[in-house]
Amino acid sequence: MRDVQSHRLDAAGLVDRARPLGFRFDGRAYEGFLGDTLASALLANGVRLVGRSFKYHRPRGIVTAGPEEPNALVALREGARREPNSKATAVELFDGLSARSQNRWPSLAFDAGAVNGLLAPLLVAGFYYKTFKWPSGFWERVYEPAIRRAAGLGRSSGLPDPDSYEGAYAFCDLLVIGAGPAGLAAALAAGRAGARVILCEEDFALGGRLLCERDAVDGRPAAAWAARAVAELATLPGVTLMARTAVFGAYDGGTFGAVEKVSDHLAVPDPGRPRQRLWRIAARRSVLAAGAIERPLVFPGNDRPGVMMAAASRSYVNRFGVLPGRRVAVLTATDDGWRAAFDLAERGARIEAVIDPRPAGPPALEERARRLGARLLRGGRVAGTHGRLGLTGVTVAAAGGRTERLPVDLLVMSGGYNPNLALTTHLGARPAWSEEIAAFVPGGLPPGMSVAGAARGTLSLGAALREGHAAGREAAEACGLGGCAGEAPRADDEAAGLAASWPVAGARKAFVDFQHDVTVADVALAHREGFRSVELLKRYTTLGMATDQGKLSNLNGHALMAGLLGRPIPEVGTTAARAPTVPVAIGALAGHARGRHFKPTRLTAGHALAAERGATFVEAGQWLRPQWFAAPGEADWLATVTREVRAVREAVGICDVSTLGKIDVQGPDAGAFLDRVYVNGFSGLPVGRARYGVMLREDGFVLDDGTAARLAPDHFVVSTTTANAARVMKHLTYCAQVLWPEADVQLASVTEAWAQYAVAGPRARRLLEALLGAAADVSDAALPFMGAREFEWAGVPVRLFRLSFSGELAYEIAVPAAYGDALGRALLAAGAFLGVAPYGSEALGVLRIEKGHVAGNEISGTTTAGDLGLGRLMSRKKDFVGRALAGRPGLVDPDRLRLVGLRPLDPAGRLSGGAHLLAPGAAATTANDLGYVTSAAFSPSLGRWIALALLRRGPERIGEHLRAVDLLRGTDVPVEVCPPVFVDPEGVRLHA
Amino acid sequence: MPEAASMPGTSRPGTSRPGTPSPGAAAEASLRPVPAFGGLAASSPDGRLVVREREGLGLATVTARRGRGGDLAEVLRASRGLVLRPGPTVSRAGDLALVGTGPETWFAVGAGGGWRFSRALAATLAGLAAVADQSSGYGVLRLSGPAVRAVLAKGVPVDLHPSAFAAGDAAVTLAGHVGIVLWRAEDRADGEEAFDVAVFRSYAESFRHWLFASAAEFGLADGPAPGPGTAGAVSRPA
Amino acid sequence: MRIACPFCGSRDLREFSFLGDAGAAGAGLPGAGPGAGPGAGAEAGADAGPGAGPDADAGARAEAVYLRDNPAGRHRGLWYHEAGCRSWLAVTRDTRTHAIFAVELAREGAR
Amino acid sequence: MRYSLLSLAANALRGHAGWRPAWRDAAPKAAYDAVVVGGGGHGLATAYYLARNHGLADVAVLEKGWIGSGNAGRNTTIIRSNYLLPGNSAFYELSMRLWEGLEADLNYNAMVSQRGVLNLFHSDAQRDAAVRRGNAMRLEGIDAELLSADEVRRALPFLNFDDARFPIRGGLRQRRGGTARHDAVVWGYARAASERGVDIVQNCEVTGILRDPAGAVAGVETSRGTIRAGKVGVAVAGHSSRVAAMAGLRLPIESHVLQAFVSEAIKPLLDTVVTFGAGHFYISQSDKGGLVFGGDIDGYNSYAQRGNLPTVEDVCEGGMALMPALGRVRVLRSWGGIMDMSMDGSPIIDATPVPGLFLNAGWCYGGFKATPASGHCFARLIATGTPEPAAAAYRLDRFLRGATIDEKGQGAQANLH
Repeated sequence: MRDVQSHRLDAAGLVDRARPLGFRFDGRAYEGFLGDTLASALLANGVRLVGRSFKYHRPRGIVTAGPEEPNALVALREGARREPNSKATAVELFDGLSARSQNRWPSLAFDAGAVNGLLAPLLVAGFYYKTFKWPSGFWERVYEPAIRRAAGLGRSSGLPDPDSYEGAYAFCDLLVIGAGPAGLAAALAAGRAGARVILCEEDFALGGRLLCERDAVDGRPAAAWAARAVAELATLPGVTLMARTAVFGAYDGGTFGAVEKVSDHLAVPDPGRPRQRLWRIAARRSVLAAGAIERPLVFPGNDRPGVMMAAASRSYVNRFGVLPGRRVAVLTATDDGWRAAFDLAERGARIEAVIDPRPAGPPALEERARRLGARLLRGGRVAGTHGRLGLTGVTVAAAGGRTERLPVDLLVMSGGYNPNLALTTHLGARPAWSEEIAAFVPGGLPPGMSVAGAARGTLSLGAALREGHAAGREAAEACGLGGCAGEAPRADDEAAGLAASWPVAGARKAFVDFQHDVTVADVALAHREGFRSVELLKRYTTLGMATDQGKLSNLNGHALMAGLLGRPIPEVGTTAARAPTVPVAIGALAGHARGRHFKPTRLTAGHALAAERGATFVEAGQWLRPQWFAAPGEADWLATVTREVRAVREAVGICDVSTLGKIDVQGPDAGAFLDRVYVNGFSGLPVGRARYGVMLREDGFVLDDGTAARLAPDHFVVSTTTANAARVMKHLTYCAQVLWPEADVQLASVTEAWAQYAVAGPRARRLLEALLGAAADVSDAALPFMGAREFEWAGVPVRLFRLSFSGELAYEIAVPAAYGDALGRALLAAGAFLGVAPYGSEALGVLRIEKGHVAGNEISGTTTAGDLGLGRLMSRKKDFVGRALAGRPGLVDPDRLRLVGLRPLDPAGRLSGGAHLLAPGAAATTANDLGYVTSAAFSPSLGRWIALALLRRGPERIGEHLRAVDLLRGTDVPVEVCPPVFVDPEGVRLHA
Repeated sequence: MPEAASMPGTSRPGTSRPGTPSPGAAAEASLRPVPAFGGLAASSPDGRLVVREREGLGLATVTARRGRGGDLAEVLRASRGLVLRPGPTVSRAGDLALVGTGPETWFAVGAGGGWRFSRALAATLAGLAAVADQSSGYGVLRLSGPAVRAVLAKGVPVDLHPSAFAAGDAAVTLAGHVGIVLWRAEDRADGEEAFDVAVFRSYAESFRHWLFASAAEFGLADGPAPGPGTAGAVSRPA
Repeated sequence: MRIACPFCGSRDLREFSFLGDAGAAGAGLPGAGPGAGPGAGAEAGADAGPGAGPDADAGARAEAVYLRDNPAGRHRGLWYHEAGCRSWLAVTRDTRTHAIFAVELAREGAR
Repeated sequence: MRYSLLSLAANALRGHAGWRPAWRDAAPKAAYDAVVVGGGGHGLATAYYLARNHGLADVAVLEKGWIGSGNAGRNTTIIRSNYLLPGNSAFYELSMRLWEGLEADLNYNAMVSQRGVLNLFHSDAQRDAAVRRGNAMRLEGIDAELLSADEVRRALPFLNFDDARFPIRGGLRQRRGGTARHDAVVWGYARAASERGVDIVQNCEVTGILRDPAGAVAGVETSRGTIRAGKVGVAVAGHSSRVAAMAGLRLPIESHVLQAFVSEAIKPLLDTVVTFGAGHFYISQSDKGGLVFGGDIDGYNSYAQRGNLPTVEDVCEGGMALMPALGRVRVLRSWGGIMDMSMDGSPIIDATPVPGLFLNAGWCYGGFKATPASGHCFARLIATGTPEPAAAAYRLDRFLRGATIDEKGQGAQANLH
């Protein structure tokens, strides 16, 4: 059973009464209409109590009709789609919507947390800095958990967000931010002139205040004019209208961030559609037409449900057809605020009083108000409000001080307007003070931006339309478009006249920041304690740090501080505004990149084959590589890896090494170029040969290692490690373009073009003979160790290198990657009679540890060639990148950690990477730390665990007994220091 | 090494069964290529987006030798009738297109020929340019239809509006986190815009996921990956 | 931020990566071009010891590699158009406002 | 005035009218024994320890804006001492010990919360590196423990374990790590220093460094006049190069912008600090309920306290990859701080070639957690001319000597640290 819409008007407004929508709030069913926000629908049903405040858990209602709402925060939707802290005033109603109030227990009407209100005298700004320091350890265990439980507002579901998000890029001549009068006029002018225009509007309806005020434009009702303008814009080919899209940040180079709520007005997104979309908009020009926000007045009890901004009350009555109160008092320091009395009265509200602190004002307004039967309190104020969970009355004080209690259920307030200028300050400009409207207005602007209408401080409709039109026309002209912009729309230049009405110290329970419960007294306390800069005030009291981002509270707080300091407001200044201007879902900022698609996954040409063969894959940077190929009956991965290693050592194995970087280096200077980037020489390398090389960074530490093969006098192919492929390519490009631009050398990454398999083991040659037949002579004489050949086989080009990472007789065979899958299958087929086994990265790792080859764990960016036993490669006959700085004392210090091998004294002992090395009997202290285990493996060849380590003066300690101590895992393994090559140190197998 | 495992088992290299060479792996077998996108072809139901892999292309990177860009252009004009346009644009003549991808650097696209394409091009440009075969290095998709720009806009940070990216324009850029070479292809016969996108082979699956996710709202359905399967097995010459 | 790549045109910041002050480029190197370099035929001597010995010049070169003006204002830095044409660019930019005054190919404006 | 529950209650009865400014907002005198340039956490802590440990109270802290207006108020409030290299770990552990006694020492609740810091790893190589680091910490007497993937899952079930591009394979946890309320650290030091006689001078920008005829420091020129002092300590991270340039010095430092973010306040979800090992992302939850998170620097040198969208997206991508529930949590604010990115990722606390001029700089991301030790060590250096042993490696000449302290192994490129 749904409640009737007790406060809905029969006519008026832009909601579609033919389209009722059912929704629930705190479990109770209600009905609203298409075109409602959750807030307007709640008000239509007479719901005023909507939430509880952050600190004192005070009852709170709906204050505004827009995204600046501080109080009406709800948890929207259920389950994994729950969205905490959603502003009811910015939530578009949909059928089936469910929302719950927050920060209350057990219920919204009876909240135990409200006891904090009784403790309010203790819980003043910054109280926690002065206490909870004792006893030690109580903070984490007692005080902090209690504070944390009390703090926070809504609750995250903690569940993975089931909806999707995406990003998009847009480009335009002109970005118009805000589709109110100024924005529509700007878009029309520029669009008519032929510009590419994007018009972004945060609301689901275009028109801004035109939808909420009873004004006329070009002789039409404002809302009707807005509808016509939107219709015309839709016909202009260069114009893109983007409703539900909030521009949240201005960035360098005319780039803006905007978030489009694609599906938030639906119960669930349509198939294939994201919930929200992040737009990055690159605009040659921009017009900020984001309007202004009405400022609350600060008086005792100003936070009670039923106290509302005057402009918001007009939005509800005029746009949504909802009467937010039946007996109304109007508290206004502006002529504009009086309009609320007239609009509400027009729709049946009884206006009890208009209280205007200004001593005088336009007689016409007063006359009109008197005709409504309202009491006029010129120079008056509101001394207090009444009602436990909602407003039942106000105590007003006349100019003379006489007080009187009026029974009202709605008090609307108007304290002037703050231009929405945040986007003008994102690139560092500061706002300027306008005495005329008693508010900050845009000071400097980001390059290419202009501001029009209320966002600029222009508070009359006619002027806003003219400014918007001019800004749009100028933007089009600046983009070289001189087409006809048409005439500026016309409307009255009614002044919004106001007098500054700033809060003064002393008022009790007068709230400056509603959501964070910052009162006048808190600001006074901050002043007393020396937190007088507005930034310190913010940090000490949390003023302006709530989810409304201080849109309502900041200026009142700063004005209060200015008063306490006896200085003018502009001198006290305002806090810096930063992106985002509205809170933005993290999901939208992440877009497509989440879960398995957080980063791209790179697959080799042999991936499908490996998967067929039962590979377990492992991440290697962005690549997936086969880690091992488990066979039936194997107990665990170690059994598998052990089998794979033995296959290589005893028969033959194949391993997909396509992920290694491959860089094509061509040109007459290619050899000389490589001489400069490798520590060792390459210009003398014969064609058809490969050489192992080491590259240093400019600071003298090892960058990468690998082989380079010379395919022709002016053609090398350089291989890099998988991890460093991109970095080495970048480095070589840098060397070629920046360091030696005169060098005639051309670089191309060909990593992707070639699929490459290692074929390793004593039977490797037989396998290749079987595979290649007459296409290539792979005898030791024709292709000796470190030989390289190119030939055609089976209709494809082949590169065959005799390289060995495993220490066995081994080759690497490469074909164009399109044939990689076929090559892998052919290798397995050709080698079946030899017992060929595919092996993965884990066995590859074991094989290289057995041979003492360094890899990523050793080339860690902090090791020198000397540390790794590669110092003898460093040529003394030539200069190369890193040579000079490699000679610094710290890099040639004999005390450095240097590469050694380790084996446990107990053959059953087990080693693990990351253990540190200590002398026998030495205490476990940093001073006794001799080094650490870089890589450890079970060696099937030796039948025991072995390791590589970096050890202080390592090579000098060969034969010493030390301990590999892993304090995290609680192991302490006696080890012997040995040379890092465990298998075939003479290289007999290699040269077989 | 992975974290936990028992001590090594006693399993022996069980696959080691020496025997005789398999006749199926004879040297004269020919290898079947696997296209980077597995021959992808898809379309949204209403044809707003059509995706088709361009298979068998000859692809190569071409970089002029120092100071020889002018000679290179002259040779291309004389030998292939191709007038090389400067900048990030496509220069076409017959079956050959050169996509400008950097200063003095092009991505050469031949309508066919696979890896042999680069050999011929290298011969033509001997001494004037470094030519590296990339026919396997990239997969090329032809994307076309009225929704094509809306889909590309979801990942490509380049203005593709016809006023900014005209016929023949090209860009080396990104699609999401994947690097691409992108150029305006000839419009479709029905007048709809078409783009070619070249993606490094190893990224094909990730690009494909991005593309289908981005085009889902236009009805391009994401099916099982048509990646490399058994299609690449060795086959004997027919 | 958008950078006007001399080859590609105006592109989003995300396509670029920054290296550092253009003035420090190659500071650790001798500065000879390939033609003058001792490249050809240079092989590691079989008798070479473990690593190069201390270099008398190392201190001065290290200073050039490590120390920076780090100005608040106009600065010439090296950028790599990594996700674009792979050109190294010298970008003159105001480090306070991020305003860009000039972009040139580093190859052309090299040291 | 001592702060306590009792004094709070007593003041509450008097409408809190009795509170006095937490620190004196001093006008500068013409001369001091020592001047500290920079009223951030490091500068104020330096002044406090000069007075407390070395009896040097004729000290002024000169701040160009309001105290804490630089990086002290722009960080993600994490404290930890989980460092690998000996040059760092002893120093950061000294800092951790000082954090542990800070509130009693300062009579100020800086909300030091030892809720733990968990660094996740995602590969065998990362695990080996984590084990190496953890063991290095234990050798230094720092707590460290290794968590398996299952243990991480039990502790933080809402992380992405089932659909991750880079699966979580475990983590290295320092339980004593955690967070502290950054602004309160500034205010606590300011109040304690002020009580010991230090002058805290706001809105006083140093514009020049005075030298005597012998070349030694004689004081500073400021926007509020000349201030003479025989010792000048510079603690202006983010702007160190600009101040050093006033004395003709070039530094191994580049200034970079680091963005950070806070979400809307939500009820407690995350009770520790988590660092994602497969992307640039770290996160904790403030006592107020906001999720505080950040990632990598923007990557280009900058003095603008703001960044750009690509980094915002990169950070949020890391967040969603790690915690898929973040999708519906909203970013409320972002900010940018200017980091002194040193060329090896480690700081500098040293005398300079200019006699009497001391430098505290190069903090990269590590500045906030270092605040107490930085002040402690810098004060000793200024007062005695000799370095504190825990900070002895932070020498200015280490780059030329090749004694860099490079935790990440990235080499001489500031933006990679």
